[in-house]
Amino acid sequence: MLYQQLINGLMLGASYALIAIGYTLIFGVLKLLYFAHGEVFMIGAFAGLYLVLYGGANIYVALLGAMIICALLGVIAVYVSVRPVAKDRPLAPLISTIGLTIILQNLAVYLLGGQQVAFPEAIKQELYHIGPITISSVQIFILGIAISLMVVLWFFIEHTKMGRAIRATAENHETAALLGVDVNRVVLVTFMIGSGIAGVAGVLDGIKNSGISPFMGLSAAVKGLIVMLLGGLGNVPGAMIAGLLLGLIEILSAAYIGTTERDFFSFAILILILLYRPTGLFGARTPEER
Amino acid sequence: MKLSRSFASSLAAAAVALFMSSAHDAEAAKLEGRSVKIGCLASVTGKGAEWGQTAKISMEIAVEEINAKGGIGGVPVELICYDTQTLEAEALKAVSRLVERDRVLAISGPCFSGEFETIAPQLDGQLKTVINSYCSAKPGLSAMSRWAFRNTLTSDKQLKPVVDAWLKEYKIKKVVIIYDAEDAVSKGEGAGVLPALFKAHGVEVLESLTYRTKDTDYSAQVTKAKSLGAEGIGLGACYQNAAAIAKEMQKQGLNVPVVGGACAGAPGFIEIAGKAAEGAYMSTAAFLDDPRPEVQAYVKKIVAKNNGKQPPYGGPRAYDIIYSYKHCFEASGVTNKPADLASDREKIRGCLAGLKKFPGVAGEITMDENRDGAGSSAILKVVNGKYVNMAK
Amino acid sequence: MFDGLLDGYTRSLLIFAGIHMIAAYSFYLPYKTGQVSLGQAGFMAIGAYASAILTQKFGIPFAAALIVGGIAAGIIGIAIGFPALRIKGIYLLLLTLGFSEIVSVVALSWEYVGGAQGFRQISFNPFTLEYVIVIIAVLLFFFARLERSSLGRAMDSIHQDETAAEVMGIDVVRIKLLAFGLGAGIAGLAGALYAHHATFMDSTTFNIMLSVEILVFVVVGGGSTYWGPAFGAVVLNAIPEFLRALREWLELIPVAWTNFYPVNRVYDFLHGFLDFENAKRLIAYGVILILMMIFRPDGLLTRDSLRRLRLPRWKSRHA
Amino acid sequence: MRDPAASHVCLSIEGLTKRFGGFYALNQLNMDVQQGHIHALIGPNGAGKTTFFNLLTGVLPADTGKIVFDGQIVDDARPSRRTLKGIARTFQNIRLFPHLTVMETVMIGEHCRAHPSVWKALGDAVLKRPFQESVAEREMQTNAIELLEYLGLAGKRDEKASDLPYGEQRKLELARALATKPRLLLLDEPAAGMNPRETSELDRIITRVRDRGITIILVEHDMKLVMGISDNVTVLNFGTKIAEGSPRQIQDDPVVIEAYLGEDVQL
Repeated sequence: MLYQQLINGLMLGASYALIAIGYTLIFGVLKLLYFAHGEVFMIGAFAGLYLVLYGGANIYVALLGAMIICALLGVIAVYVSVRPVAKDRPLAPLISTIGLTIILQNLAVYLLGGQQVAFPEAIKQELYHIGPITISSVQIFILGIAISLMVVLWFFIEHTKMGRAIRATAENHETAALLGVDVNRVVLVTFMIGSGIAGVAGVLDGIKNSGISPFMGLSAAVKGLIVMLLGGLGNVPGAMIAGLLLGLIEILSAAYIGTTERDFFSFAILILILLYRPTGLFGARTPEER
Repeated sequence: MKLSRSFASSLAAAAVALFMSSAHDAEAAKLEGRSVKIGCLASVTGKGAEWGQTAKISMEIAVEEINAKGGIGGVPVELICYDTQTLEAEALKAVSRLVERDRVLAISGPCFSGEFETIAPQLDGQLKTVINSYCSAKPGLSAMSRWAFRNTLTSDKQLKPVVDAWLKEYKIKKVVIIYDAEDAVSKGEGAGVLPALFKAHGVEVLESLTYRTKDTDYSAQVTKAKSLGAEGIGLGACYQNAAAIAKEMQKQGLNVPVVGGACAGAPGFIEIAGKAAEGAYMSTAAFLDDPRPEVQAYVKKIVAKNNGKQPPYGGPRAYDIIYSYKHCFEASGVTNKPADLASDREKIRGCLAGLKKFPGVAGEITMDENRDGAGSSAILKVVNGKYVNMAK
Repeated sequence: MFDGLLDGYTRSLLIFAGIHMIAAYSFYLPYKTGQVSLGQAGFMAIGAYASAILTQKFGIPFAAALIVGGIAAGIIGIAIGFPALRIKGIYLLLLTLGFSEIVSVVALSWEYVGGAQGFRQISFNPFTLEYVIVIIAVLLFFFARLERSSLGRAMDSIHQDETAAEVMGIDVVRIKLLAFGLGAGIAGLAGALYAHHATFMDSTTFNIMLSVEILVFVVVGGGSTYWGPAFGAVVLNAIPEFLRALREWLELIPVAWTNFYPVNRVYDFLHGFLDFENAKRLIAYGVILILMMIFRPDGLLTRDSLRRLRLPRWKSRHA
Repeated sequence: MRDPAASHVCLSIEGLTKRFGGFYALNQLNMDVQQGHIHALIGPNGAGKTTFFNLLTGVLPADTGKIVFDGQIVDDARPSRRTLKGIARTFQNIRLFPHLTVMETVMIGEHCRAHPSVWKALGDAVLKRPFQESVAEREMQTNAIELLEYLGLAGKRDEKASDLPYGEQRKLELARALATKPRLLLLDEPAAGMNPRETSELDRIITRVRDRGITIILVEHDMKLVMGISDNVTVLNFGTKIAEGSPRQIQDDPVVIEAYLGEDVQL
């Protein structure tokens, strides 16, 4: 059973990691708690659903479409709730993104109804037995997409000009600006990437859990935040590893300790990290205390 | 709620109806006033939005139908709805507004056990008015007040025949129970009702596993159930979670039959779980594939208004409440005069408490001594992607 | 004491608005020292459960249970606040959020307080409104005094520049802890009042969204003055009532008129606009929040606007 | 050495070291400051002067070393405790409380003397006669006005700190520090950004403060000011003390001149 549970943990962790990557990117360059990320994730899931159901798209097109739609949503988020809001008041951007969260969630309820919707079976379900473990084609697909997306992103962050600009901005806005980085553009691109990944995560979550609802955003957001802290603020590879780690911890505690207490463990970890290792397990890119 | 516009047209319709068929309406007692007010509490937003929205639409359909046929006692029905936001505090505010400001004759709702439980104790004091829940399934709530009714079956009443039939068909000896530890009804089923029923049949419960309502990942529970060698799964779960669990079982190759309780047997279960739903037994407080014409007429209307989706059982139950109120308003000598409000409410209460075998789309309504719905529930089995009622 | 004056609905409305107001002050006090908490709902839960256990399981009178509930929440607040002193900003936000989630998990798995079945049949306190009024009066008095005391000034200075305040000899650690603990205690009072008015609660009653709502009361009302939290709670509780009232006035238009152009168009528009018994209301709420933060990020009431309004703010002797 | 009889060591530093990563901001610094002196601390940018102030006031923890103030070791005390013991400072980049008025700012400095205990402060805030200022509050106001008059800021007492012109903000920082009734005052580049008229006024103010018996450590780049008023000068370079002595000795020290080569400073 242990091996099977490890696979389960990996699956869960991959989806946590994808949400947390967006969070950590956005937090890195903006230094603000962007509340609406979970709702972007939810919109991504619905975008994928409608592309498959009514657009007749295959799953890859749906993933790409959800990514693009969510990236655009990220741009809208910047122009609506980030850029016009005063930055010298720490609570103002927090409240404005809470406002955006409320709008997106209730727009979905208003337009689509509050019910959970079935996610179409986009991939043929097949089971493979490898020794003691059973793994399905769906799981392989999800894991494959998640990991390749992370690799691409890692390459982008570490080895492209834009990636370097993002890292510089995350380090320090003023210095980055002095080095000739267009900070506003970097923020925009970061939101697009983070939101696009959240969109993909939403579709993958839909495939994995078979059903999506307008209320799926909040708990995803909270888990994403925990992973972001665990990995270190602004630390993208850290978020990836921490996501997998939290997935494993949750699954193993659910399997061997108790399922009601599962959330207790995630939040206890959150608090311990905050108190004793505020830079996360793998160190933050921005060590300054805030 | 659409007030005056629909109000105006329904007034006109009522006038026409009166003019055309005065003989028919003459039997029912004439009511006074400009409108008959029925209050409605529905969680249109918040985490229970689905239940509230479908219930609200269902009640509006019933009111439209009644008004098109001349209203109640010649007076059109006015449905006054407030959104409880699935919050107990909002429900409490809304109920006193309905009773004291809007002066409604009776109230339909609220849906959720928590809301119901918050409101019920207040009814014996200032707010002497009937409330009637269309979905709360937690046992023992209506006993809190003589004004508290539930037009639905509590989970223990629903599950017994279903589990009996399930075990009869599948001959299972070892089960694992998976239930929602956060939801009062599901927990009641998973920790109380199901173990007792299994014990009575000599079925061994290998393990009880839990999850929380907002969880979306059930892989750990399913893997554990599989490794324990479960021959069947008992679910104390609402349909969304039940469907996700069934899907996860399919994904992990755990192909054993499933049985589920009050909240699981909604149309959404099949829709979301797809092929994984095959062979599952469910109980429900409303069977929407019932071939009776009134049921199909209702289903057609609600599906058109609900984004093409069938409602969970709260919808038809709420629809029936409006008709049972119509019956009681007409049968118990309600006058609808402002001065008679208190006595009218008392009369309605008395009528409702004595309701026996009142026909509704969700089945016959009979109120038991605790003012909870009684009677038989359907035994649903999923066959070829549709519910079949095994009770008949 | 208001039985003749107010109907039950108005009472209920005032009670919940009052509880929100008390909760808003529970957020405001630590915020005055720069500590932003997203866990006030968790402290409300502690006050609520502690007091309900006392009244229901031990038969202790409500007044005593209320005080114990407040103290219990205050003690837990200090226990949380002490390690939390080292962190600020988003870290503190997340810490308090995590704390509040843990409280709800404990409430869920602790069968003594009902577990998933919820804490049922808590004794109803018929004088909640009177208690609410007294507590708000005490709080307003307290904050008015604090505002022009040395301690209040020290809190402001910590909010504005913690290091500079520390170097000026302000005991930052103790003052922050005091503010956090007292704030938690005030939240505990609000929770105890809620529990004995609603008579039922479960692990989801005091959730993240409630903490967010409390934060919104203060930011919308204005966090730079002690009138802000009260104002924010009143305004945000009153808006839905106001919209309902507007709709009722709309019904005063004779039915016949609404069949003619242009009255029908205007009527339909306003009617649709004011029909807020669905998700549209919350969408509008979100839009208002964003607009507020763009055009009035300091909240509706600020020190400057108060100065202009000449609301009661005692003049200093030296001025 | 105005009054040799009264002269004793007010502050004694032994082996004070602070590292940031591999870089020594301060390395094994030993230094004695005489009671009642103006002791200047000079050195090129990055020599460790501000770090020294941060270690003295406890804003940063020292890696090793001992700080003895008035015969007491203060190494482990929190910044606020050190202020209570009598160490006060100003900041190089002014750190006022932007939303407080001039008057309130000075009263913040007085807070630690009036209310050393938080509980007493809370009691004073709440329990004193309602709708009246407490006695302590009135005293604080009187003292604050006195101090503002002393520094020529009395006319601006109800203005917001952030609205003052630069030079007056510096003076306000000084007033706030003096309000804590220090025995040792650390001034971090008080003349930065001041015009010559303001600088000469500052010169007079610092001297008058010293004449009240307050020991002063002065970090300053304006050598005219430093050499004019200091009793003693310590020169730091790369975290190490390279010279110490009277202004005249320092001006002629070849090591100092070399350290300053390349810097546009008139010694």
